[in-house]
Amino acid sequence: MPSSQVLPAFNMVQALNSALKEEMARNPDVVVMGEDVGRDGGVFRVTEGLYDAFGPQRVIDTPLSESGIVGMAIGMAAHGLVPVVEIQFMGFIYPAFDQLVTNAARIRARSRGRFSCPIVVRTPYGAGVKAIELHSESTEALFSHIPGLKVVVPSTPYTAKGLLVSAIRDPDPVIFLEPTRLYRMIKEELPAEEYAIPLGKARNAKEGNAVTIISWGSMLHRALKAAEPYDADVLDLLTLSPYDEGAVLASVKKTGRVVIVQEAPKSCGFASEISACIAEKAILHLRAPVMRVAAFDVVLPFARLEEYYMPGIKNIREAIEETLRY
Amino acid sequence: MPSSQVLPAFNMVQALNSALKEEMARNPDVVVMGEDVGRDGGVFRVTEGLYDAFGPQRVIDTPLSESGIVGMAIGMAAHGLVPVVEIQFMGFIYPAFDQLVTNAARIRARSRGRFSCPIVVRTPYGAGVKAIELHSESTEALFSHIPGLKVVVPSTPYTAKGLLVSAIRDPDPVIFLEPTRLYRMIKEELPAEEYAIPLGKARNAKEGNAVTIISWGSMLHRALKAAEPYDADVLDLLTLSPYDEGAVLASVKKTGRVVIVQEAPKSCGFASEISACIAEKAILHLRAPVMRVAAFDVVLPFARLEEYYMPGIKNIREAIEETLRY
Amino acid sequence: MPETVLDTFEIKRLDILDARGNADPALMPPLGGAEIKKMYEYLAIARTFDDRALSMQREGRIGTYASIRGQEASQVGSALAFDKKDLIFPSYRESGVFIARDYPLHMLFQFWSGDERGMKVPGDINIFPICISVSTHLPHAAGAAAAAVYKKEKTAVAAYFGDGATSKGDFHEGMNLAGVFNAPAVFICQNNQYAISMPRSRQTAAKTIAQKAVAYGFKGIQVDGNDVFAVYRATKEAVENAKAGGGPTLIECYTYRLSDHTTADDASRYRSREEVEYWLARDPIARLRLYMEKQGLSGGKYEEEVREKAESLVDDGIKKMEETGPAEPQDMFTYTYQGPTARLSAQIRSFSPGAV
Amino acid sequence: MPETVLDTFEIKRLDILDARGNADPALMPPLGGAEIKKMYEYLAIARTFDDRALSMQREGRIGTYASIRGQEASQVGSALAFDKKDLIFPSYRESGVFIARDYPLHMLFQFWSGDERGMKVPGDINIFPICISVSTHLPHAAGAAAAAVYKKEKTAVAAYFGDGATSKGDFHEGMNLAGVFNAPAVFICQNNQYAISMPRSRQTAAKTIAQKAVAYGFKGIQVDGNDVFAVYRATKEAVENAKAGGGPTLIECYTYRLSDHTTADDASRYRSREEVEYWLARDPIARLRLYMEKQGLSGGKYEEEVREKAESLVDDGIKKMEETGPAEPQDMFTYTYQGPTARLSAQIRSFSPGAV
Ligand SMILES: Cc1ncc(C[n+]2csc(CCOP(=O)(O)OP(=O)(O)O)c2C)c(N)n1
Ligand SMILES: Cc1ncc(C[n+]2csc(CCOP(=O)(O)OP(=O)(O)O)c2C)c(N)n1
Ligand SMILES: [Mg+2]
Ligand SMILES: [Mg+2]
Repeated sequence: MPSSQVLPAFNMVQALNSALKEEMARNPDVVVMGEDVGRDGGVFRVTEGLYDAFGPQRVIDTPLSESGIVGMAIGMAAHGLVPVVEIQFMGFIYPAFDQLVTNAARIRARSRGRFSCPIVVRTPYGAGVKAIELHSESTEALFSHIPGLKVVVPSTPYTAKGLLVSAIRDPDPVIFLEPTRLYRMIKEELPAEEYAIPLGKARNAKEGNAVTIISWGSMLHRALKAAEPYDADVLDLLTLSPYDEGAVLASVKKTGRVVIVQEAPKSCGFASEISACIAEKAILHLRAPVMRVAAFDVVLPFARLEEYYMPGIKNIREAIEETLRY
Repeated sequence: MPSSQVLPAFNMVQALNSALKEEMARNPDVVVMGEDVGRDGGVFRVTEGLYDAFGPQRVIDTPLSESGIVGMAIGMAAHGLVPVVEIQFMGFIYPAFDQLVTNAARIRARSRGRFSCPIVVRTPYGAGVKAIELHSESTEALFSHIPGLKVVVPSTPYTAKGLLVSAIRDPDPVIFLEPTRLYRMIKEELPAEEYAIPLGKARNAKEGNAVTIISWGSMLHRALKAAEPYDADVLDLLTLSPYDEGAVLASVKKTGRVVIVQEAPKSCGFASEISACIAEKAILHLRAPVMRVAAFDVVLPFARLEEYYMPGIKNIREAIEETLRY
Repeated sequence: MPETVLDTFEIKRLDILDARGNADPALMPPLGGAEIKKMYEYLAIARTFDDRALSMQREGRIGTYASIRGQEASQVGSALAFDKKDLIFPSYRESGVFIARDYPLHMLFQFWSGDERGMKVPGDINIFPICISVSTHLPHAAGAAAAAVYKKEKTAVAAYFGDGATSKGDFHEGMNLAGVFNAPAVFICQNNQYAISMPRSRQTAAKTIAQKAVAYGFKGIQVDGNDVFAVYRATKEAVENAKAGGGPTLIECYTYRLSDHTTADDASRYRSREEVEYWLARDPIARLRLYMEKQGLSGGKYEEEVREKAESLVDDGIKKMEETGPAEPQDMFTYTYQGPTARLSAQIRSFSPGAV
Repeated sequence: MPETVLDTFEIKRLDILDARGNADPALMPPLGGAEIKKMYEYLAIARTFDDRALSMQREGRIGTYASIRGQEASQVGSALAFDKKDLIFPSYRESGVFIARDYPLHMLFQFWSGDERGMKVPGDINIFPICISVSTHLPHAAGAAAAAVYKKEKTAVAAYFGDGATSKGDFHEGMNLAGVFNAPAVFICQNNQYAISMPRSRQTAAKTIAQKAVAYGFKGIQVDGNDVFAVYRATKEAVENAKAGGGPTLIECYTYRLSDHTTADDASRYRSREEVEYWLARDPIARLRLYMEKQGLSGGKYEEEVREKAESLVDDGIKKMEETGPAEPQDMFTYTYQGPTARLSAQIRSFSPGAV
């Protein structure tokens, strides 16, 4: 944290809130919109206080209409605003998938730059909070396959704030995935002054030489915990699209062993992309198979079984041990 | 082709049409539905003649309503029918993405088997026909990441018919992607008698020992062409979810070299999954990096530039040469 | 050639039972005393279930729960207008509908405790599992209704949803498709005035939900959702009309959610005490009780018996749910596909429940 | 408490100019001779453009094309009712709208020849690039209109779409949102009676498209879409109302697609010759011509001059398009993001246009 002056410790919700507040204060074109983001402050309270501070013109309570909300944001962006949309849970982003893929991602290309789409779509993401069905999705891989979109996943209050600031300032559409499990799990002191964390750069969360562990979001913390006994290099990707290929390859070249940890089902998950990148560009440096620790390829179970579904520390350690056996 | 008696040569459109006709004749619960599938016979004529043969109750012209069409099909399936939905182009499947991911894929799990969703969603897929925007999508990877869905891609008239028969008989939802470029490109004699090709099995399209080339759909043919001068083992995956891991690993273990060819943008495409599987389970057998030949991570250009975007034979050969250098 | 009028539309509202327990005899549906008592008992079970579910949640014995308090008449009154073989597509706020269909209470508790076995709907009950993603089940209802026609069954299909749900594309597509296919579907909107914090007036500029049916070429009607007779009558008519080939109906049950949106919500952040009190005075169950008293349907120990029966049913449900315990972890592999794929079989073999 | 009527709605239709070229003076919009001539000229350019695009497609000089024949009045009449700074969101069948906004014709040809540079909308023309995915641009229009209010501009926004488009969820969500935000949006439905092969009657059970506005709490009106004055008047009123804070309007232009859906379609598979002939007799351009003759607006060589001007404009467009040649292949990398990402930069370096 490159700061001397600090504020009281923030959890991720508060960090996000302060990013929104500051960017709204800096740029009058930034508006926040979504279901219950206004008077109610959002179901996780990320937008709390914004309605009172900026009024209903800039903190816009919308009808229950995900496709329409994202579609409106696209139109607003085309007309000069910078909308930050909240989708209540990632399980409800699918109705807006068409707008994101068909329009948000392509407006710049379709109009050869005459129009652009500087929107941010924020949504709580991931399991581990014992919620009901469709409140625990982690389908980041879908969005990461779409050229024209960017995909960002913070892992701490500090990164959440700095990345959201960058996402809002980014001239292209950003899917901003907030790990629900982390919303209130970690507190951190934040710099008092303005800061932004550039998109597209991974963070080294722990340095080591024996094995590279790559993760993002809520699994990063399990990966860190699992890595404790090892001389592991732990990479926190932060941006999934475009991801920091350079950081991945550099670490793999150093250690020769890789474990990638993702919460989503294994097949066609984001870990597969990282693994494929390594298999293509760093294979001569590998001393062990590239292991993916991921959820099973099953429909996400309800709360009572969700822990069995997600990768646990034991699974991660097993994978680390496996790579170290080579 | 395990048949002695043959019919006149079929192109893929005719092969699909005959699969539909035969399955409809065999099972009165099979219905076909979609935009313009009835009187008009479908924009590619895949459903031609069905309306006259089976009537408007079973060949259902629907309003322009992709989410509603798939949603209706889910309800029809829950009530005992076997709907085969046509989505006019893959670019218009996104409005139905929510229904597919949120409901079709989960009805069985959500109801613990009380209800199921034996629907097929067919759609023309892929570029190379100089169509207008959104008529050339190849986002198979998205669907392959969703547990509960199956994803099938035929590559010839013979496989198209046999796989569609299996898809219709499958008790779970199947996304059936029909490479538009191949609709009329290849003609093949088909067995006169009923046949089905099991889902989940890859096909060896060319045997060889020096390098494994893995592809599916329209790219399979470019891969075959590119492979001509080489002692290549060419695998046609046919089913992407669940894919034939056994066949992939067996071939890789034989050759030690792999090139995967996909039409879609590279990042998080289906090739990444295959590569990751190999990097995890067959790395000790590899003698070269696992190469992916794919489109660039750009918004799909319009017709006049599309050939620059898609992998060409030259690109595939370069990748083969590269793996052979090791 | 002046401006001409192509068509005119009237949106009506049906009220039968007033707040003092008087029913309009001209509109009163033909219900016998036993039927009215049955109605009342379901309402009582629904209220008891709801109360207990809320306290169970506070005690940490179940997860987040969506209360139906205030909406019991809308739910029970409408559900009872369907035949057993009619298929119902519910949302997450339909405990009263499940209860009126004799759904095992322990399974409802299971569902709300995060156990999908609660939605393994028994074979003799025709209700779809709870749909969490708002509005996505409306096209399902249109499809099931169309399938019933295809199969030449005399089956009606219902979809239940909230006022917020009417803003979604799938509301529109489901309603429009049902209209085009003249499907025997009844669309029942529980207009409880809020979608979480969003008041009905901010959900749509239309003054009623009922008038949205105009867009689909079929009938829409508003009923007093706290009036079990009006709800029942309107639904019964819609069901009969649907079965007679008359196509779909949209019914707007004008009611109020007396509790928070769910146990994770705090409604005091966005609505006034006075508003809630206004609606408390219009409690749908109290109103039926007054009617029954006036009609001599509830003398003696009746009230107490109903309460006891409701409590013991709910207690049994809780007991059974808590005795059942969680599902086997392996259970999560069983229902993704009909049989496990080869890939999944390998994953199952690698699974050790001792994980985490 | 009997059934009460909550609200009533009237759906009106506006006709001004009849098939014999007589305009209702009471309804005739205040257009001067020069303005009417301008209208006529745009109609002529639109017709000429369309004819030439169809033959260019047959000659393989452009790709699949969607003809507007028969819909010129609906498009030109409505587009001319907007100010230059108003923003229009078109679908793929709006050549007439582009033309009425003085969009460079060579760029339209470029678009239809598969060259996205045709949609690099010039800075002084306020039209969004063509939206291929049906209805998805309606929420954009709602958003842009809301943004105009936010920015305190007096700007109206238009969305153009077909009858088939009204079945999509995004039609509903866009209209509903525009209603809720009282946005200055005008929704212009080109009801050309078909969505590819699907007749309007199978698209929705509603008898008119106009009545769908009832669902959103704002005004809907049907106009004779082959009557350029009725289209102009209804649109002008909607634009003025929108700018005055009166919110959105839905305008159903009742017209007919005289050609195939696109050059890839064969309409004879699904509609009769008689039907087409009925509509041929109602040609929107011929009707205005009759009016102008009666009003003495088109004497002498006027007709010929208009035709010549239209032809030379279109010829120039074709020439310019064909001279321009295809874009540089590298162009496909330029517009995915504002600047290329690191990953994309590496891909650009690996790109050799000699591929295939
Ligand atoms: C598609 C979708 N978006 C958002 C949510 C989150 N959510 C759950 S309930 C609700 C409000 C629903 O309001 P309404 O339709 O009026 O039903 P009510 O809860 O009042 O019964 C929201 C926004 C959801 N479940 N589904
Ligand atoms: C979402 C979507 N689904 C399907 C299509 C394919 N398609 C192109 S035009 C069309 C019919 C549109 O009918 P209508 O809205 O009446 O417009 P028209 O073509 O008659 O102008 C269809 C189905 C599409 N472009 N977008
Ligand atoms: Mg509600
Ligand atoms: Mg049309």
